[in-house]
Amino acid sequence: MSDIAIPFAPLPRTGAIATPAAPLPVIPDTERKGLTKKEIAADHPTWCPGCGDFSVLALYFKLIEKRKMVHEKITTVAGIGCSSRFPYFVQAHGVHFIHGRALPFASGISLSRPDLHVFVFGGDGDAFSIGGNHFNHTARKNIKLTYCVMDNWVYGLTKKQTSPTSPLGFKSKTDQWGAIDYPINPMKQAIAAGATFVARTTHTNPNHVLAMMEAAMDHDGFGFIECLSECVEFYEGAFDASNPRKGGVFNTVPADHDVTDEHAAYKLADQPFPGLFGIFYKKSKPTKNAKELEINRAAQDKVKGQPDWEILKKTFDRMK
Amino acid sequence: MSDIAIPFAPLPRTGAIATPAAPLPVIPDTERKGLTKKEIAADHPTWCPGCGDFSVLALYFKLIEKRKMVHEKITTVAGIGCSSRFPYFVQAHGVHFIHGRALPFASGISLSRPDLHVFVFGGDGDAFSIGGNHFNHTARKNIKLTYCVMDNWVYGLTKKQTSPTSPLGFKSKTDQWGAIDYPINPMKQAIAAGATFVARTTHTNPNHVLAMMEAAMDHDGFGFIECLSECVEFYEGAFDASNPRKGGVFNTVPADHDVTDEHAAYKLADQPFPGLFGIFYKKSKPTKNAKELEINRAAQDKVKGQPDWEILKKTFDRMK
Amino acid sequence: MSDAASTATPAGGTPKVMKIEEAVIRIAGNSQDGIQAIGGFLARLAGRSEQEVMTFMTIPSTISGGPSIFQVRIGSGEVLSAGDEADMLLCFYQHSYEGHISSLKVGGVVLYDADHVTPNPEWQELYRHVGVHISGLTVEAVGGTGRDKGKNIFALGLLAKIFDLNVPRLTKLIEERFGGKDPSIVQNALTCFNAGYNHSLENLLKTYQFAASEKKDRHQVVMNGNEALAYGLITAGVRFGAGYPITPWSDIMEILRRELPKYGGSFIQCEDEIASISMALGASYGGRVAVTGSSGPGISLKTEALGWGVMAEVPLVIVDVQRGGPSTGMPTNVEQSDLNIACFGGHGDSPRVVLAPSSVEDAFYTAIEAVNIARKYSTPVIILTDQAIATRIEAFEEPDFQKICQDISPDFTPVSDFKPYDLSVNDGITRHIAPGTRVASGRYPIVTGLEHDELGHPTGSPKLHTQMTAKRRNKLRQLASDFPKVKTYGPDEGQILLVGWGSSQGPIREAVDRARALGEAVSGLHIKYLNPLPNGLEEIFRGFHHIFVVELNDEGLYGFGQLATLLRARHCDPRIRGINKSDGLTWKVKEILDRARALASQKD
Amino acid sequence: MSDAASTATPAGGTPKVMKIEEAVIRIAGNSQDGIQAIGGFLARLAGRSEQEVMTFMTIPSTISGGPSIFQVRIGSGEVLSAGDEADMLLCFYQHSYEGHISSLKVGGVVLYDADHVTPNPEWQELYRHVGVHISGLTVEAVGGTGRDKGKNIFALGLLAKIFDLNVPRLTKLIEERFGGKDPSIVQNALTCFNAGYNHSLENLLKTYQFAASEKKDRHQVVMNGNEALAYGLITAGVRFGAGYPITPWSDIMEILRRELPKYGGSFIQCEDEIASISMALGASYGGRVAVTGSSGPGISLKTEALGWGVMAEVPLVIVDVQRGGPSTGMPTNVEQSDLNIACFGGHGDSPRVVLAPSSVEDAFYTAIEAVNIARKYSTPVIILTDQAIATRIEAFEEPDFQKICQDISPDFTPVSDFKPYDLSVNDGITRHIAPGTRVASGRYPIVTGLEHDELGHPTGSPKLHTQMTAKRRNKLRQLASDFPKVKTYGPDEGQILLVGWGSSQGPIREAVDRARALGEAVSGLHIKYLNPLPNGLEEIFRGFHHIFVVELNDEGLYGFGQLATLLRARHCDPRIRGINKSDGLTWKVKEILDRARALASQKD
Ligand SMILES: Cc1ncc(C[n+]2csc(CCOP(=O)(O)OP(=O)(O)O)c2C)c(N)n1
Ligand SMILES: Cc1ncc(C[n+]2csc(CCOP(=O)(O)OP(=O)(O)O)c2C)c(N)n1
Ligand code: SF4
Ligand code: SF4
Ligand SMILES: [Mg+2]
Ligand SMILES: [Mg+2]
Repeated sequence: MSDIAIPFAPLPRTGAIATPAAPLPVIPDTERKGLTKKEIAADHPTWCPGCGDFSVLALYFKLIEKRKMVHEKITTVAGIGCSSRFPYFVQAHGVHFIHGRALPFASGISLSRPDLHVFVFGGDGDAFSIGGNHFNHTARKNIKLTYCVMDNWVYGLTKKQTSPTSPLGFKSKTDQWGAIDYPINPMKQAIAAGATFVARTTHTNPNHVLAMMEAAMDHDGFGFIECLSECVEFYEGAFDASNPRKGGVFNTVPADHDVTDEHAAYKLADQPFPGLFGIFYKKSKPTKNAKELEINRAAQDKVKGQPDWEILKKTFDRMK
Repeated sequence: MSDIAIPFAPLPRTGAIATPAAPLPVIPDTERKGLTKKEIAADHPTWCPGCGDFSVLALYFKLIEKRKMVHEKITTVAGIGCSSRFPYFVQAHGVHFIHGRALPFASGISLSRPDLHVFVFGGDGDAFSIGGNHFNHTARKNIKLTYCVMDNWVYGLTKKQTSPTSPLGFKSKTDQWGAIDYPINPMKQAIAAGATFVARTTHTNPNHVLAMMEAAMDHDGFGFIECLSECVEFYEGAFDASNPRKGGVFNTVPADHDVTDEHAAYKLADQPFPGLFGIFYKKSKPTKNAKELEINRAAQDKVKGQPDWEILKKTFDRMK
Repeated sequence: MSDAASTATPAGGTPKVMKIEEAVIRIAGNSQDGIQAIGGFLARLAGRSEQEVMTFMTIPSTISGGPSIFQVRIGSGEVLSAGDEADMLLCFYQHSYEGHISSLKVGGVVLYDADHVTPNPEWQELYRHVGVHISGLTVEAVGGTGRDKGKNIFALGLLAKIFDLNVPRLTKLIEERFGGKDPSIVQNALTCFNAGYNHSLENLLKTYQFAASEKKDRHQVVMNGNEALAYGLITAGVRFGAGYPITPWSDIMEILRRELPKYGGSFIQCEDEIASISMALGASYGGRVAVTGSSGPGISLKTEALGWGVMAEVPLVIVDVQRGGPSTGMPTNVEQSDLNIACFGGHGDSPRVVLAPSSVEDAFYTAIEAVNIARKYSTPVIILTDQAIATRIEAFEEPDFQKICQDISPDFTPVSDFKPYDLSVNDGITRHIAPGTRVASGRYPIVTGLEHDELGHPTGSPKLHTQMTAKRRNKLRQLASDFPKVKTYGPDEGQILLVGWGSSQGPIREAVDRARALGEAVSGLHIKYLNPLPNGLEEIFRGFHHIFVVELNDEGLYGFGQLATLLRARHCDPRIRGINKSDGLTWKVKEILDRARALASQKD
Repeated sequence: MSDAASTATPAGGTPKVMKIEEAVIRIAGNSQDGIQAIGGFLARLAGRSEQEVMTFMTIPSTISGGPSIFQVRIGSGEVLSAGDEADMLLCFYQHSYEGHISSLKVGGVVLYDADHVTPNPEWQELYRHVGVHISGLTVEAVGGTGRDKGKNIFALGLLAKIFDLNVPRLTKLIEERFGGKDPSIVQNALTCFNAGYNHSLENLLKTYQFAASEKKDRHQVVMNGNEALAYGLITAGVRFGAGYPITPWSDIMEILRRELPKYGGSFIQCEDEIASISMALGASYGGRVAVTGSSGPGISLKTEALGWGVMAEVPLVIVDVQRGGPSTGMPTNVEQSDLNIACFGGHGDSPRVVLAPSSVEDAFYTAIEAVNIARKYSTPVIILTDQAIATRIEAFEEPDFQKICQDISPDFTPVSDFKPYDLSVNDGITRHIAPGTRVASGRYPIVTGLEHDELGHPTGSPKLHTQMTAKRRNKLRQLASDFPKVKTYGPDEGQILLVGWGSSQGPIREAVDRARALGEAVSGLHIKYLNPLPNGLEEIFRGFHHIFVVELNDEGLYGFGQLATLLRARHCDPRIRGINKSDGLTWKVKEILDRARALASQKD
């Protein structure tokens, strides 16, 4: 049966893209000036007027401007939900994946494209209900990316069902008498899972949100931010107690808190709502990205200088 | 279009079972004498000689004998894995479900059959890899059942791949150079998820295993036991350090440990292997079973005494 | 309005009443204006007046709401679809006016809010325009709070006058709807309604009156397809369910979550679709058929566990409310593209039952049928409904609950000895005993997804795998022979046979009626049982020159849709061809006829 | 041994050498005795001797090991299957002897371990029995440690003598295999081998010698189908993969995990199958086609994300190593029952590509083809291999790596403006740019699972849904027109056409050869491209009276298998009938011919 031919010749590498008019010059990063909001804003968000997600988006824009990100390297990934519509509103490479699986998808980018820093946005249901297991495993493996969960304590897109973060008693379409399942504690889950950067913020405090985004982005590893983001349509006022402008209090993590102390961090997460805001936990630990790279280096040292076809040939020689 | 007939008449209720010869008498529980090992043992286990799972099975038999369980009410559920073959070896009602989903299946029984106490057995991969999210949500909802994870730090049935509990450096077929992903900590994950009974034991200490099984079974809620169970085929000696007969140490949870103290429990889980054995955490909290029952009572009070068809008719009257 | 539209009356003169058989009214505005409410009232009124009614609506894609329509068709005779063209267009904004004028019959009436819409002179030639300052008048009526909330009820009043609707009944409906909350709300509503009703329409010269429809022997109920399906399950005796939210399946789970407790049951919201089907299977194993369901992506996630149900032969009802696919696709549009996954979803040979309801009423009874099939054949049964049935409102005869309500609670009578997968039982069908059932022999069954022997223990035997595979397949062949005989709609001989399934039954029947009226030899064949297919279809096919399978799915790689594929494979009849579309909308009767005629005139 | 078996030589006299074309040797014992190793050595030796070879083995269902067989067929001519009947049975235990004697050709040789097997007098009439104290002699040879470890190598020595095998080569293979570890191990092995080789078989009167096979122009490599597939992917340029363990898919991921780093790539073990396909899709989006795969239940779990790949039109290779289903089914048996899920798995209309390799060598090249199709048509491609190909060992010509090795690394050349879902591009095929590619216009694409416009932004437009659905379908129609023309095996006219796919190609070809040898007009048609199907099959069908689709899956509700269903649906040819079985075993040539003859003699 050795009369086998391969009917489908490989595409030329450029075949991967629509043949561009004339190839364009690559602009060295040094010559970039930061992007303007106008350049980075895409569709007008379809969110309800007043939705907390607007501020998270605005602050992502700010982050991009402030950190002078290279336009074509911005990569935004999301699952499904109101909050997950995020990538459509950012004028850059983006992916709208499926419900609950944004993290493994983003991990695929992160692990195969060390030159990019991936941002993942999504909702509480996406992250902690259907996506809960991916959250734990991405955290424990410490895969380098930034994950911002826009927590509104409810399922928005599907119109008001109980979410894993809905507090007891919350009246939703699936708990007409009020929620009865004990909500999860995102901070505790992240810490116990082994996340190396765990922070909490709220959409009503722009500077704080931006600070957390910057810190998470600068963290070499899995950076998780729980950002309270009010759903004015189905859970109005949910976070008033955390909003000074609504008579609430915005307390930050005490200055003397040791962010590398797992138990202290876990304890901070005990406080009843509105709880504390800021970085609960931060530890530097080799990322999976780095560990995989190490394995590659070791493996490649053994075959130094050989072209791929030669490595394959040698392998097959051993199967004669 | 109201000429609709229903071609398939309902089966008589007894239609659900193969017509028995002559209906047999029901034996009142009081007249039962405990089952003998002979009565409760089914197929000879297909496990490798020396596999730790044998002792877990033997102790389940002991539990059944000791607690004089009613034969037909014993219900054993498992996912997929060596350990998950468990139900075949128990001469009682049992289910061999699919990989990682034993908990939701068992929850379906628990929530619809308050007269039964369901035991779930499975492996570390089944529980914490593919099944990790179900573990967290069953725990937080505090669904009444007993879950014994037979942790051998490896995938046995599929012949030696890295499991979420494999320690760093463990050489497996998927980590020829040794595992690089930080393992999960089952105790911490369970506690953070909100489990109300969290215990740890090892197959080499029969009395302790039995004690933990009894305690878990007596706990009104989600009872989780991590039981170290050696895979002699693919991870021989993994647990020697916890086995006095192999020069190891078996340290139990300090007598003064307050099992209702979440933080203390979480801290206990910090100890390096072999760590501690016993009940880390135990808290009594209304189960989901109880809360659902409450909702039913409230709802049924409103329709007291009405047959189902009448309730339906009244509902439809409102849609005229 | 069958005939009204034709007789254009001269300007001037006094209003005259005219009898009509039916009317199609399209209400266009923004979802926030509660236009669905107007439609709802009209539908319920029709129901109470023993008229037939069918509605159709579009849902804005943004959560914040937006342009949306609600179309209601009311008739004294049988109403089969929501209607291709409207007799009257009620529009609140310029965009509603411009966006929907084309859906109006030439000569039809445009009733517009003069505060927001400026008529287009050209269109005034084609359609009769009636402007009313709906917003302004509403504000006035409720006492100038400045907000025009309630203009939908004002418009309802206008329609009540125009169509000479039963005001006492409408008033009652309004009271029922707004009752409970603080009385001022009901008051405002009624004020708006009366303001609209009493607003003189001097420039509209005709009032329409529905011909009396023949008396129905039972009262009519009015609801949408998701409600009908949910209550059908309860009537069938289902007392446990588990699910995860997704549009348009969600309301079924919301209804069951709210209603089941009254019957001692419960519905659990799980962390995902896999947990839901697993939990439902657990409850079914517990002794009583349970339900799970979803739409689109959620259905794909359930296929692994579904396969376990097939292998273990555990009864289960799975509801698939189809929407536009693939992937996240078009969540608020209709499509019939899940037939493949319903019949073949999951690895390995895993035969299961698939049924599709054809209307809101049928959804109610199909639910009962599904439960009974699941129990009788100890198998998972998929109910393949869709977004169109889910969201449209219909009136149908109230079921006789006392007669049809089922008790399917488990039976724990001890048995002497028992083998669930007994190969020797004469009907060849697996039966399970629920945990709690004593087996005197002391040999207890295991329920499993591995290939197994008669007691449910694993086997590697080629012979057993062959026998058990046949057992799982043959019970469905037996089911097929138990199906009621399929009949054509219209004569069983002719030129064209329009084959359809699910929600397209109405439009297809209407297409047949229309074609027949024009003397064309067109008949319809509705297939409710999709897997297994009913026997004897070849005889029916023999009576026709052309067999066109009308489906809301893609024509596929080879030029025909999903049901057509099943029929061609089974019957190897090349005359079976497809009429397909994937635009996310229900069939217009005209589309079906045009496509059928064109295809018939083509060579095969 | 074609001809040896016939000539039964009289007892007494001196051993004589006899030339043979091929031999089928079945080794039966316990998996712990390393019988697979014997087979492995024979296979690799055959490879080095430029003979054709094919093996077949059974895996015990318990982890602790147990009864197991390894059958190897070595031939100077083309070897198409592992052989129906054995020429020689080597058995270590009574259970191996009794369990497998029936698989031996009458007149064949039983070589048994006299320490464990007592021959049955009746059988001694039918088969030539040769007893050797294998266990005892092994213990002796290695110096009475009391353990008979190494008896497999001793037996290999016996076979080497009986079949006059190339001892230097075998010695080398043994050294390679046991080298590295401490030298005593190699020593023991060689001692056992020589002991066996030098053991005099006075009572066996014949030594067999393989006729020289015609010189191959390239060296042969020997491996199983999972290895071939894995290395094919690397050759194609794949550098990233993600998966979750499951039998028999696992070794592919284990090989890739071990090998990819040498090429700067990596393979990630994920928490489940959903995460794996999602991660692979992420890497594909990153610019380079990635791979995921599974078997049985794991494939069902991947269908939701697969649908996203179809909708978003992202290239991906998905390997499905089929095993017995449904559900957990029969993990270590073969079945071709995943064709349905491969073609139709997932909700909605989601066209994807499906290819099936027919042999170990074909698995290697199919992997490359799959990658190239995935890139060229920007689509997920499913490789439908199975447990039989996965586990059997074959020898094939070493590929010319320098010629076929591919570089498919992404291209980041900036573009002026870009629309991934451009409806106007003349080839109608979607192209993606990887993140990191600058778009001068400043308008960047979104890759999405919602129905979308040309830039990938969500749309509710009926027109766009229609156009995009057609776009996703038409590119596969175009692919079908690019397929190489299908040819029959044997004359393109005759009585019976045996149609098959995947691993049954060998047995079918052998069946054709046998039938032809007997003057029966039987030909074969192998279909490698299963979705879309190649065009022009009807012409081939026209040349035959009977068209039988031979599949390792169930006959289904209507009496034919999964490929037969596709073919009947497309071609509406009632002569297309099914020859199916679900016993978890590969086809015996005899089974195929018997079934085909029987069916042909039936009326359709
Ligand atoms: C597999 C699957 N299941 C369910 C859905 C339906 N669905 C879409 S978004 C969503 C949850 C939305 O809640 P959240 O993640 O909190 O996002 P939010 O809308 O609140 O921002 C659900 C259940 C889906 N699209 N896919
Ligand atoms: C959906 C699915 N994925 C993968 C598998 C293959 N599989 C069977 S058992 C198993 C893991 C076994 O490990 P563990 O759960 O720790 O049990 P053990 O065998 O170690 O007792 C896997 C991956 C499967 N059967 N189903
Ligand atoms: S529904 Fe809630 S979360 Fe969604 S857009 Fe509206 S306000 Fe935001
Ligand atoms: S492989 Fe390991 S876990 Fe499985 S039976 Fe053998 S020893 Fe036990
Ligand atoms: Mg939310
Ligand atoms: Mg394990």
